[in-house]
Amino acid sequence: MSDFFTATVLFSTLAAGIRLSTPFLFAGLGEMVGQKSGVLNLGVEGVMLLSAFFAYWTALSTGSLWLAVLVGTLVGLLMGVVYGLITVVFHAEQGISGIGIFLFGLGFSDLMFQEKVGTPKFTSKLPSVDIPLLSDIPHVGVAFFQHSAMTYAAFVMVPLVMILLRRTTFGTNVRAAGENPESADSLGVSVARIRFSAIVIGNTLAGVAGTALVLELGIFQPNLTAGRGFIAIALVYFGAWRAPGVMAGALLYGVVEATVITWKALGIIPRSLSDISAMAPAVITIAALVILARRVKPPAALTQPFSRH
Amino acid sequence: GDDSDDGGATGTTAPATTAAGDSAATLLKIALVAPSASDDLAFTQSMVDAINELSDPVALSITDGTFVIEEAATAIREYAAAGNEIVVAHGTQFGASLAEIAPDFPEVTFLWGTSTDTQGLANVFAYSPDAAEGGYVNGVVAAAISSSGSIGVVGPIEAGDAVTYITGFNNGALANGATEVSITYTGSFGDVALAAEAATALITNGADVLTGSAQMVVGAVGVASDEGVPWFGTQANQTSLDPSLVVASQVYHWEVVLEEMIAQRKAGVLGGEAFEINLANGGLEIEFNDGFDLPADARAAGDAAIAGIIDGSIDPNG
Amino acid sequence: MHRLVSAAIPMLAALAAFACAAIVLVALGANPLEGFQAMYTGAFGNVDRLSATAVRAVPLVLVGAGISISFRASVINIGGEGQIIAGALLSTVTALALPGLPPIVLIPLVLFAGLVGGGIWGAVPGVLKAYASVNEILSTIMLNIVAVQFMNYMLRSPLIDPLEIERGTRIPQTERLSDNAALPTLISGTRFNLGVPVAVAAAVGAYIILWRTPLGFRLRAVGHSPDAARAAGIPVERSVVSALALSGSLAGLAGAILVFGSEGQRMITDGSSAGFTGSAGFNGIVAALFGGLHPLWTIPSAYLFGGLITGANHLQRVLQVPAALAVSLNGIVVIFVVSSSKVRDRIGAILKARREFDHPANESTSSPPAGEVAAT
Amino acid sequence: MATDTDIPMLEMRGITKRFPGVLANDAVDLTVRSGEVHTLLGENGAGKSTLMKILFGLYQPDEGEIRLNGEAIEVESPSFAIAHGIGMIHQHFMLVPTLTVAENVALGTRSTRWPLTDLPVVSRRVEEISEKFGLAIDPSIEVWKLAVGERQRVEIIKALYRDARLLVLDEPTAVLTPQEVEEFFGILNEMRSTGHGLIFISHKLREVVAISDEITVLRNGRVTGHTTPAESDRHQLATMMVGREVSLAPDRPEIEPGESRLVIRNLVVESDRGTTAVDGLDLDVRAGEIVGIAGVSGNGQRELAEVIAGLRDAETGSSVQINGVEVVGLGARIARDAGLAYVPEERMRDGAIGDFTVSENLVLVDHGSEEFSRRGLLRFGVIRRHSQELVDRFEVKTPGLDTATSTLSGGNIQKLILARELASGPTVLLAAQPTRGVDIGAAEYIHEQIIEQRSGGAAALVVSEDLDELMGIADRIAVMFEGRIMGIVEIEDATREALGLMMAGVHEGSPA
Ligand SMILES: Nc1ncnc2c1ncn2[C@@H]1O[C@H](COP(=O)(O)OP(=O)(O)OP(=O)(O)O)[C@@H](O)[C@H]1O
Ligand SMILES: Nc1ncnc2c1ncn2[C@@H]1O[C@H](COP(=O)(O)OP(=O)(O)OP(=O)(O)O)[C@@H](O)[C@H]1O
Ligand SMILES: [Mg+2]
Ligand SMILES: [Mg+2]
Repeated sequence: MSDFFTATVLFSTLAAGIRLSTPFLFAGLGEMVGQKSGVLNLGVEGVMLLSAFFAYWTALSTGSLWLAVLVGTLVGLLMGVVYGLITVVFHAEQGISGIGIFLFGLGFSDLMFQEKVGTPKFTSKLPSVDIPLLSDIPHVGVAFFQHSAMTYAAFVMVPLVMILLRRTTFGTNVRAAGENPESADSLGVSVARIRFSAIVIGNTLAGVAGTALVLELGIFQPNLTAGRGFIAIALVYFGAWRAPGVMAGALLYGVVEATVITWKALGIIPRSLSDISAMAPAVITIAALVILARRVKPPAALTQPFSRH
Repeated sequence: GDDSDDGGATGTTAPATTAAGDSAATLLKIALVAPSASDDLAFTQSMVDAINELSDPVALSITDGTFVIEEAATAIREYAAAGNEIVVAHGTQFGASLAEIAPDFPEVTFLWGTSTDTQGLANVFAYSPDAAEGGYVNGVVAAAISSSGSIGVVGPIEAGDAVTYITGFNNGALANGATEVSITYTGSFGDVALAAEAATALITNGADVLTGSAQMVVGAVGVASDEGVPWFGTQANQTSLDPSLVVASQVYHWEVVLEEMIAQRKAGVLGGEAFEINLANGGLEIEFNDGFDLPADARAAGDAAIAGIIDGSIDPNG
Repeated sequence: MHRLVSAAIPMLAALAAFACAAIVLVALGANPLEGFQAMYTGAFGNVDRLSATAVRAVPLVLVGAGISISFRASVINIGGEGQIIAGALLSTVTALALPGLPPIVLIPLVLFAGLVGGGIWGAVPGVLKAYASVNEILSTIMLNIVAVQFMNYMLRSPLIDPLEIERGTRIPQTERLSDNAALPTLISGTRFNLGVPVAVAAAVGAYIILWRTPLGFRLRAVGHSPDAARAAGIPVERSVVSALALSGSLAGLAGAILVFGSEGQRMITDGSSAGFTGSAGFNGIVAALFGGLHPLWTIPSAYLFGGLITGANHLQRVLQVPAALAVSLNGIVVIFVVSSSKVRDRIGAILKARREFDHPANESTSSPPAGEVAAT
Repeated sequence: MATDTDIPMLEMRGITKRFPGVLANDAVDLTVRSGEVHTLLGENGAGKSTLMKILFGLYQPDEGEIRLNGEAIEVESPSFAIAHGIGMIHQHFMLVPTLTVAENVALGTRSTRWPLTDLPVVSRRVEEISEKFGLAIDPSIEVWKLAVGERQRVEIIKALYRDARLLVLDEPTAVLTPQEVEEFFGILNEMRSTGHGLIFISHKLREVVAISDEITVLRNGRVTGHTTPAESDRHQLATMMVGREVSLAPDRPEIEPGESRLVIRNLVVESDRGTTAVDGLDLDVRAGEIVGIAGVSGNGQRELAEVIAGLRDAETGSSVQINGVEVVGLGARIARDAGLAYVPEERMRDGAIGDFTVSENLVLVDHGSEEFSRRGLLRFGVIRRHSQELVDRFEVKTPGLDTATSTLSGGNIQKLILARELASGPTVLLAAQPTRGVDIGAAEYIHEQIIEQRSGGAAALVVSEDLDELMGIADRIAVMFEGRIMGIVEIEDATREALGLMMAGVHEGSPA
């Protein structure tokens, strides 16, 4: 019983939580950038799946992880262009087109997998990059400094996204486009261009999320993401459109997931409660919000297409 | 209630597996409806392989990946209406639908598995594996090669075939000196990442041999492979996932019972019987991986367990 | 000129979608024309197909009608999946508890239980939003996860068929539910069951609620402007809860119909929500938005979308291409055609014309002079 | 004052703009010279904003020509307008509330540190402009934290930052306090003297007379006259724009007030920012009287109104009774059921639903009553008849009952809200800034309506920053300062000076 509280288990659980939160973080930050510009993207899951598959396929056929990361990222970018065309240029209903992308990604990645790969095979996985010195610290090293480059990159994205949104002219424009596009437009800011770019950035990050997930596992399966894209969307609301908030949500969800699975493995959670305990990340995320009792409004123009008469 | 005008549309069905030169008209028409992909290295693939292994070639139509039960029901009904002589409903979850459909097509034989009974339907043959048997053997061998005595199991949700296999595994391992079998159900058939973390947690907690059931276990295999932990597979031969660490796989040879069911149909019996594949009838086979350097005594323990199960001296479920 | 363009765009979108689909089909070695033909016959080819499509559309109609209500109240309900499951579970429990009631009582009872179950599961995010400021997108996504695990638990443990335990097969399903609860087939030889008219009636009910009742008036008012609604004395928080509860209850009704209108007549899980719902919780959003968030337009819209699904499945069987193709085709079509806003604009225009013709209020006010105050 | 060239800064010739069912501009001509304040005057819906939006590139004209400094231009977008030195301060603020002042100002401009922002540089220029034109503002503060007057300044700074030579000011003073208007005119004078061309729109004739060099009058989308303050006084201007005589001081029959209908005791209210907004206020409003609440905005008037309307909670111990019913913290329904009618300050936010039809807005409060719904269903026939009657009675200009309310002009929306609120026959009327942004004719009508309620025995509380308005209709005027009532003056004793002093917080023995 007390096994869980040995430092080894505790810190390896933390490490697992951080690993699990990596895709949430990438995808959540991406979704956040899009939403900040006023576009809701329900297609994250689909983009993650597509990127995951193509990254996997690249790794499988070329053996190059770098190339795989590049391809996964580019697929995300391409989907961003597609989604941008649909929502910004054609003013499509964001809810529908997002679900369309989700369905397409779900089906097409599966189809490609069956056609091009078929029987599951492992590729090489992202190697763990041990940070010199820090990774040697007992326990703490395992938890924080022995991760793949993608995981570090996810956390580095947090300040980067903050800088992008807070400190660049593009970021100012993004926030204006999401909050009051009429105002941005009246000052000569092209709301369409800004939103398009934000969507491309957001989907690219979703692509990176799928890439990180698949390369961490070294194998693809149909519906590999298992709902993680939707959770990432939810985490944007958890994080109240702030990068550190999204990070907190990703970590909370990931760590609770890791804790539950570890407790199951250790027998702390009886098998009869296996499914009940699997609710924990979702329930705790909601509970945390209830306790925090924050009243933050979404970007005022979220989901509203913009056009001048 | 049969809608015959479907025949036209479905008549175009291309036989997926036809020996060259045979005219499709003379072949036995079999249709397969299955929940996951045909090449899943697991449940569905085992049946596709089995049909392809049949001694006489058949005209096979496949609808795979129909995890939505209602969609599978539509496919089953359509295949029955389209003139297939045998429709395989390869998924326990399709049984309830079958109970409605089978009576509507009294000329068609339905094969339903995995199931141990035919629900009293005259034109349904049921088939099931005694997965506990292979589980038991895997467990025995696993215990023999475990130095820590602690073995980890990754399952999806605690139900169906996975439970049978894992129960057998647990019994086999404990009977052969394992001190602890930690069983983790991730709560999902599809969450590969969670299966990977479950395996990591089991290994961190001291497990030095792993097994698991269902399609998400590839995540666990990946971790086992990284950590150099031996792996036992089930449902299909999983050696290709890691040729150096997969010790053995329990493999389903449905063709053993398929042949029998087809023979019965040819003899005019359209259904009404339940078949089981097991070690004794050769429907279950433990395929050891030559690439894994298995100690002779472990192999011997495994062979002994197989013999014991076949001769009835060992009850894998007990 | 402009007219021509706006008429051409949905056509082009449709063509583009079919072109994409054709490319995929050719890549898979199938003949696209045969494919499209199979899709059409599969969806609408004969009475049987039409019925199958109708049955497939039922959950989409219901979820879509519910989504229309909640979205009109500015509440984005992505929790359809969980609400379907909740409704199915409660109706299943009801049928298990009272198997002996005669059909005339039991059928309405299990449908009502579905409404209640889904309603409760919808009301939870409603309460969380109204009284704890938890955004409903977050809570409904999370509650979907909770519902799936809860379903797995219930079917694996307390509700499992005792036979499954006895035989050791442990399939996570209930025993066969009382035949008295089975939704009767209305067109014999087809799958067209009572669920179809029930869904249509529920959509009409949703329409009436939204546009003919004070409750719907309030929901729409809150949806457009919570501040103005509040100042006018409309209880905003309660309206948010009502919107989600109503929306959830329609999804829950879909859950009950999925159980009692299914071939299986029992509830079973494959561990995921999609296995049971066929993703109707998400696809219903598409149906609703394509129907212009109007419950009545959701009916044809869901029917078309249902046809897309049954048609694509049929195509898969006829051409023996992987099943995943069906899902991707749905995605492609949704992306290209359904999301083309020009299509929506046109529907909007039709709606508007319709309203001008048969607005019920117009008829009743034919007596007073149409003395509109001209602006000039 | 004008530059010595003959070429006017702006010439708009024959501008025509049609909206579905409306001819918003009908061959309008307008000429503006540099160094002049040119006022556009006209009723609500006359087409003033439309003309200006065309000038700024937000709408495209159906016909007509625009010349800037003699050169014909086609203003295809706001960026084109900005690039050509045209600035516009919109009737509804065009600010992004979540951005800081500097970010709002910098939006759409080039940064010297691209791709990063150069907010320090922007802030410095903002401070320069502030100094030059007397527009005090902190560039680093987020706009949502600013008071309306300050937001107005940000809008002006935005235009000046972009070197606007021709500046459109669409009802900039509608939301300003008299003091702020004074300051604002100081700024305009400064700009006039630096050769800017200014187009000014306002419904407040006192202001128009005070600031304008030229006045163009629009009615129903057409230019109906041209004048200067020297040639026309307020009465003449009012007549020109409405097309008939307007009485600027409405008749107020003598009535003896009855019992107290609205009783406020020891009211303490917190503001959104957590400060004490209303600080132990007592007030009685009796049947048959109109009490005006005067005061510089931000002294607790908004919070006071919201508490009475049931939209805001007060501290414990506070009491507001409407016809004897305690309403504090119980929600708007209770207050309304107790007999209250409420005309909110922010009409587009709180008063009406833009996407609802005219008819729907007219039954927004009472849709659930016996009259309008039966057996759970709305009675569209009754609702339509009722709406038509109100539209006719209150002269709401709308193409029809099914018109989306957001397409009506501001004044007509205000009339619609009044129609709804007054139709219910309230015993207590609470009206906040009832004629803000409303043209003179409509204002006259609204005043008449409020007085009619008083005659019918209602108790009316009117919150307004427009002293002229209060002095015209109120029986007593209470001045609010820092959450308290500085004093209550009977109308006979009220002078602008005395009230002004109290509004500034100077204590003076109240006569009552
Ligand atoms: N007052 C009403 N009475 C009866 N039916 C109505 C009423 N208002 C709208 N409808 C019906 O609803 C439909 C309106 O659909 P539409 O999508 O145009 O809604 P809308 O008016 O734009 O709503 P919103 O104002 O919320 O955007 C019409 O077809 C009409 O049949
Ligand atoms: N976008 C629009 N769509 C349809 N009609 C419009 C639109 N904008 C303005 N109108 C109509 O054009 C007319 C002129 O409106 P405009 O806003 O120019 O009036 P205004 O003179 O500025 O009035 P106010 O003093 O109330 O601001 C009105 O009848 C209005 O309803
Ligand atoms: Mg205007
Ligand atoms: Mg409308």
